[in-house]
Amino acid sequence: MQVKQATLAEAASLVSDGDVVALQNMATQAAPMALVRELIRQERKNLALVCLVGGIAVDWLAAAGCMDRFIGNAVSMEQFGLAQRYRRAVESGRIRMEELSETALLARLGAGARNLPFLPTRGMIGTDLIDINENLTMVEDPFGGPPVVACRALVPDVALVHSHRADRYGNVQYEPTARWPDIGIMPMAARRVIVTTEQIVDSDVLRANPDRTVLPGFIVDAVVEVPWGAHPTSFNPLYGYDAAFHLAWVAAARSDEATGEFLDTYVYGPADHEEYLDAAGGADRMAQLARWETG
Amino acid sequence: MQVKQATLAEAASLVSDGDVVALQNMATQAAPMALVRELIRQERKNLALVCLVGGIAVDWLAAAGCMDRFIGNAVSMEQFGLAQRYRRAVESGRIRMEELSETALLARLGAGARNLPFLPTRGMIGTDLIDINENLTMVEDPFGGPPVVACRALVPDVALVHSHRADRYGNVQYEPTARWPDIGIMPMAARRVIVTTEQIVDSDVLRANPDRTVLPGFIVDAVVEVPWGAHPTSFNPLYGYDAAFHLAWVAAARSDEATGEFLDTYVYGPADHEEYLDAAGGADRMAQLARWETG
Amino acid sequence: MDSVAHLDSPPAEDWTVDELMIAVLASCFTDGDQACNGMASFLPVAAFQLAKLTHAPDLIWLAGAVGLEPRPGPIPASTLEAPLWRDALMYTEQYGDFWTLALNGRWLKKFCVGAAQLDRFGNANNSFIGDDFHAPKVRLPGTAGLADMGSVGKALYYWNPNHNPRSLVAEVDFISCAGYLGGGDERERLGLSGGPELVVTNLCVLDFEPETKHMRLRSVHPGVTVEQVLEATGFEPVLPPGDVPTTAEPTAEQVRLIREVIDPHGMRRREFRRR
Amino acid sequence: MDSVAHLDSPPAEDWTVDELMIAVLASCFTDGDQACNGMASFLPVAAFQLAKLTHAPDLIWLAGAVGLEPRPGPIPASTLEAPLWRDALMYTEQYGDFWTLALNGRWLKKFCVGAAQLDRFGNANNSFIGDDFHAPKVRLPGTAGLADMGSVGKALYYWNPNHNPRSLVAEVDFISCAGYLGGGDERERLGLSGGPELVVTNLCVLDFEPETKHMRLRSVHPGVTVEQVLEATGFEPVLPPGDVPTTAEPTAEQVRLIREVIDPHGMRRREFRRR
Repeated sequence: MQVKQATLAEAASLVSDGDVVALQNMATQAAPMALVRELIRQERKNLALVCLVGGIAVDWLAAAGCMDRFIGNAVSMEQFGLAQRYRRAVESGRIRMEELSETALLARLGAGARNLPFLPTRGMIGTDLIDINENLTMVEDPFGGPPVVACRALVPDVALVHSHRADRYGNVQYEPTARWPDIGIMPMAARRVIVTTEQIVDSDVLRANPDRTVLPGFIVDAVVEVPWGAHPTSFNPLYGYDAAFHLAWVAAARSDEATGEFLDTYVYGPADHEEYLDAAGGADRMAQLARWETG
Repeated sequence: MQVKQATLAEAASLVSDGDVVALQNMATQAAPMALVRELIRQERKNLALVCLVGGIAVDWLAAAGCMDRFIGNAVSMEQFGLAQRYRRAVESGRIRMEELSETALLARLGAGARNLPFLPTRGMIGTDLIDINENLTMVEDPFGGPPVVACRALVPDVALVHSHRADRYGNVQYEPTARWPDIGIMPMAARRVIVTTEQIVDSDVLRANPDRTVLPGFIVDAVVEVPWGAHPTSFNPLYGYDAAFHLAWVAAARSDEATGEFLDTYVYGPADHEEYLDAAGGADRMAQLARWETG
Repeated sequence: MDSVAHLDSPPAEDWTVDELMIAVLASCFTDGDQACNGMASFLPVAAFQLAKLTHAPDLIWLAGAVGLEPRPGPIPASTLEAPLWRDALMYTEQYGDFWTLALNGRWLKKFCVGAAQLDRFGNANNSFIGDDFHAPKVRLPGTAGLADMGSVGKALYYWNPNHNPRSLVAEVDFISCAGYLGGGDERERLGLSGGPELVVTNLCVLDFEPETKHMRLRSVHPGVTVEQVLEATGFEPVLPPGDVPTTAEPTAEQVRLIREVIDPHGMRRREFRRR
Repeated sequence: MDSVAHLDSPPAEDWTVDELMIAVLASCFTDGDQACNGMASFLPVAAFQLAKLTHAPDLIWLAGAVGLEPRPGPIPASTLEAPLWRDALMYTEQYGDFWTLALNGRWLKKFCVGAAQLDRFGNANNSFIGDDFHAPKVRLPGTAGLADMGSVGKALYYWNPNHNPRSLVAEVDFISCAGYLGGGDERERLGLSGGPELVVTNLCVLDFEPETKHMRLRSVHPGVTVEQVLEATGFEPVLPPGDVPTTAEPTAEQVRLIREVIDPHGMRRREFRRR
């Protein structure tokens, strides 16, 4: 098998300006945050982000001016409220949003992954979401049943996901936990796949639980070992979301100045992931989050 | 939660003459054989069997005159050759076959499960399988891409599956092993679901590995404890297929008389599952199969 | 609201409106139903648990649309994070399992909806406030699964802890969840089954008039006047003939369960604080 | 066939045709390819393993379309049962994982096909022999995944251990796997990429003439005459200009690996015995 192990910088360089980037993220969960910070440091521009529910990752990318499009279900940090920098960027027209229902996003990605021109859904019928979206259109059932909404195939340029463990060949494992569709469908739909992982292990470790392997190495372009790589989002069962960190961001996001300072402290400033973790509270804070002491 | 535990006879009585029956089976693997034998004993008629790859189960149902239709990918016992009783029934016109590619069968069942009128596939284009099948038709891509094959939704009346363990509420678990789509999609597509299981356990046993639970109890109508319930097919990792038993059937299937004797010995004769296991070699034979000594 | 009346418990002496709203939502779910919740859904999560602890022990809860029948501790700060589905019987993978179950039509037939904007025909909007989708006055989080649930035959139960003329409007700026659309039989004509059933707010309970599908005042909460409701509503709801009934108070046992067992940390009140 | 020529091993002194066919199939798979197998596919399974042990160590094998990169023991009696994918790195769920990977187009680009009937344009039939689908002379097992693989851009490698006029026919009774259909550009005109590449039989190797897409004799196995091939074929294959080349013999090392490491139990010969 081909070795896919890389550094964060090497991996992030596989993302180009203007790319459509499928980003694993569910509100406060499971975002490949170390990669997101690296993309911001490398000053990517004009990215289109594809998320189920984008959280702080999308708010940061919007604040840093890295994105001009969002394709997905929602952007929200749940208990921490709306993503204010993202929201203002949309309201000012700097970011264009393609709002899709969950089944529509999954249909668009599923069609992209399976090389089908479209997949149908019965969701959204009657809403205003269909007419304003050129990637959605009503089609008749050729068998005389009810019409459905055809969802055009979406093939992201690159998918970014975080995982519990992987080998250096890019075979990726997930611990038993909630498995959101983005880990399954985004990498199969995207042209390139970048995986960060809590731990690089020997392939024999994967062979002990082949049912936990979620991605075969041959579809992965780069795998990077990044412990606590999802911080400040949660990565169950290993650690919870960092509530204090999220609240600090929400406070900073109120003003451009505080936003800049926050990004300097946590994104631009730290020379590497270790320095980021130190800035974020270091080993003691991570140990608290591992005990789900999130406050 | 509602208790779903039942006897084989009670469970089989949920299947009516003429039903479309989705049957878990992959050549020599994982068929709910105890249920199949009970259906034959109860003399069900005019069943339509839906299988990915039907094996000895389909050959028996054909031999016993229980079925007049087959919808699926193939009927084969792999190393043990064609299912001869089924084959002759098709050749004589007594059984009508709807032959589908794998993606077409999965699309038909997937559409049935998701209450969609159809799902598309790109398989089969150019073959003769499309024109002869009223449940398949070419449709244009509304977005101007290539045409696809629309596969009409299939909603079986009942799905029959075997499993490693379940609780009495019908929550069903699978051990880590090859997971064929029939365990996932057939029960969700079917109007009724009957599950046989190697072992009924306390719900707490399931809670220890929630990632191994494949069916929620609320979609299951009946669950029956049947150890060795897939014999003579394999049920990995617990036991292998019974090669000697398959070979004996292949030999018997050559003549009507020997076929009748074989079914008397193994299907009509035994009063219950325990007697069947005794007829099939009892505990010693099962212990060999548990060691994958299949010959 | 009758299905909790059987509870052998007197009305609570001191209840708060969050507890009353939870009791009303709980009464909408019965044995044989399956219920699921999304993000920031403290009132529905409390209601499902209250129903299971009282009149509907066989109600099935798919916590966060992920964890089947968990052993819930006190409601955590998030209704979409792992602590909510502790000790689940099954993790439903969202694409292959959850949405298949939800779209099938035989299961998960009821869905609780929180909407930023809700109009007189039960159409909801979580997309944006304003008149241009691409230059909105206020960008809302997005509709996500709600845009599906409104169109696939679910009975929709809206909850709104902040009943005011901005959240209950004559017409939503954008339909991101299909209610009765233009009213009457328009929803039916599109082939859509199900639809809005009830709206539970901090002031009253509303349902929908069967013919016109226009929102109708069903009961006002104790201490709330019809006038207060009308003032707080961006349109004129249909009024029932005669006096407007008063919403049943939660029972002492319901309030005890909510305060001591289900939500001792008072997460449910966050939905109100957020306003 | 050249890609094995680099092997620093002399031709085998005693090889059998099953071993030669395995060596030819192995030469079709290289590093960077992913290969999978279905039921009763002893020759392809042996070929994948031979390729991995010789010229293509980075060939990825998805055993039985289920087990990723297993640690294979001797080939078992079934190529679709668990012993084949012992110690796999991943179990690919067939619906969500395998078929998504197969349909995507970037992976699993080559597929080995065993067909009961194969015609001059590389169309295959595993459905039935006769002229009426619903009253066949002989009902064959069914096409299953093959009916997909023929239409989704795969390069198809046919193997046939029993080259005779009934298995290699002018026109199949029923197209259950799309080859070049009527020949020429008919496959292209349907928007189908990929298609039949090679046919490896117990007598010879055939490919397809680029313009007409008609089957063409590429090489005859050592000891087999062109006349024998023509007699055993239900149509006239295109003949190459000049002398027909002779298929390269398997090397001594290839034969040793097949006999001692890959298939010590001789399962590969079952495909021939079955005739």
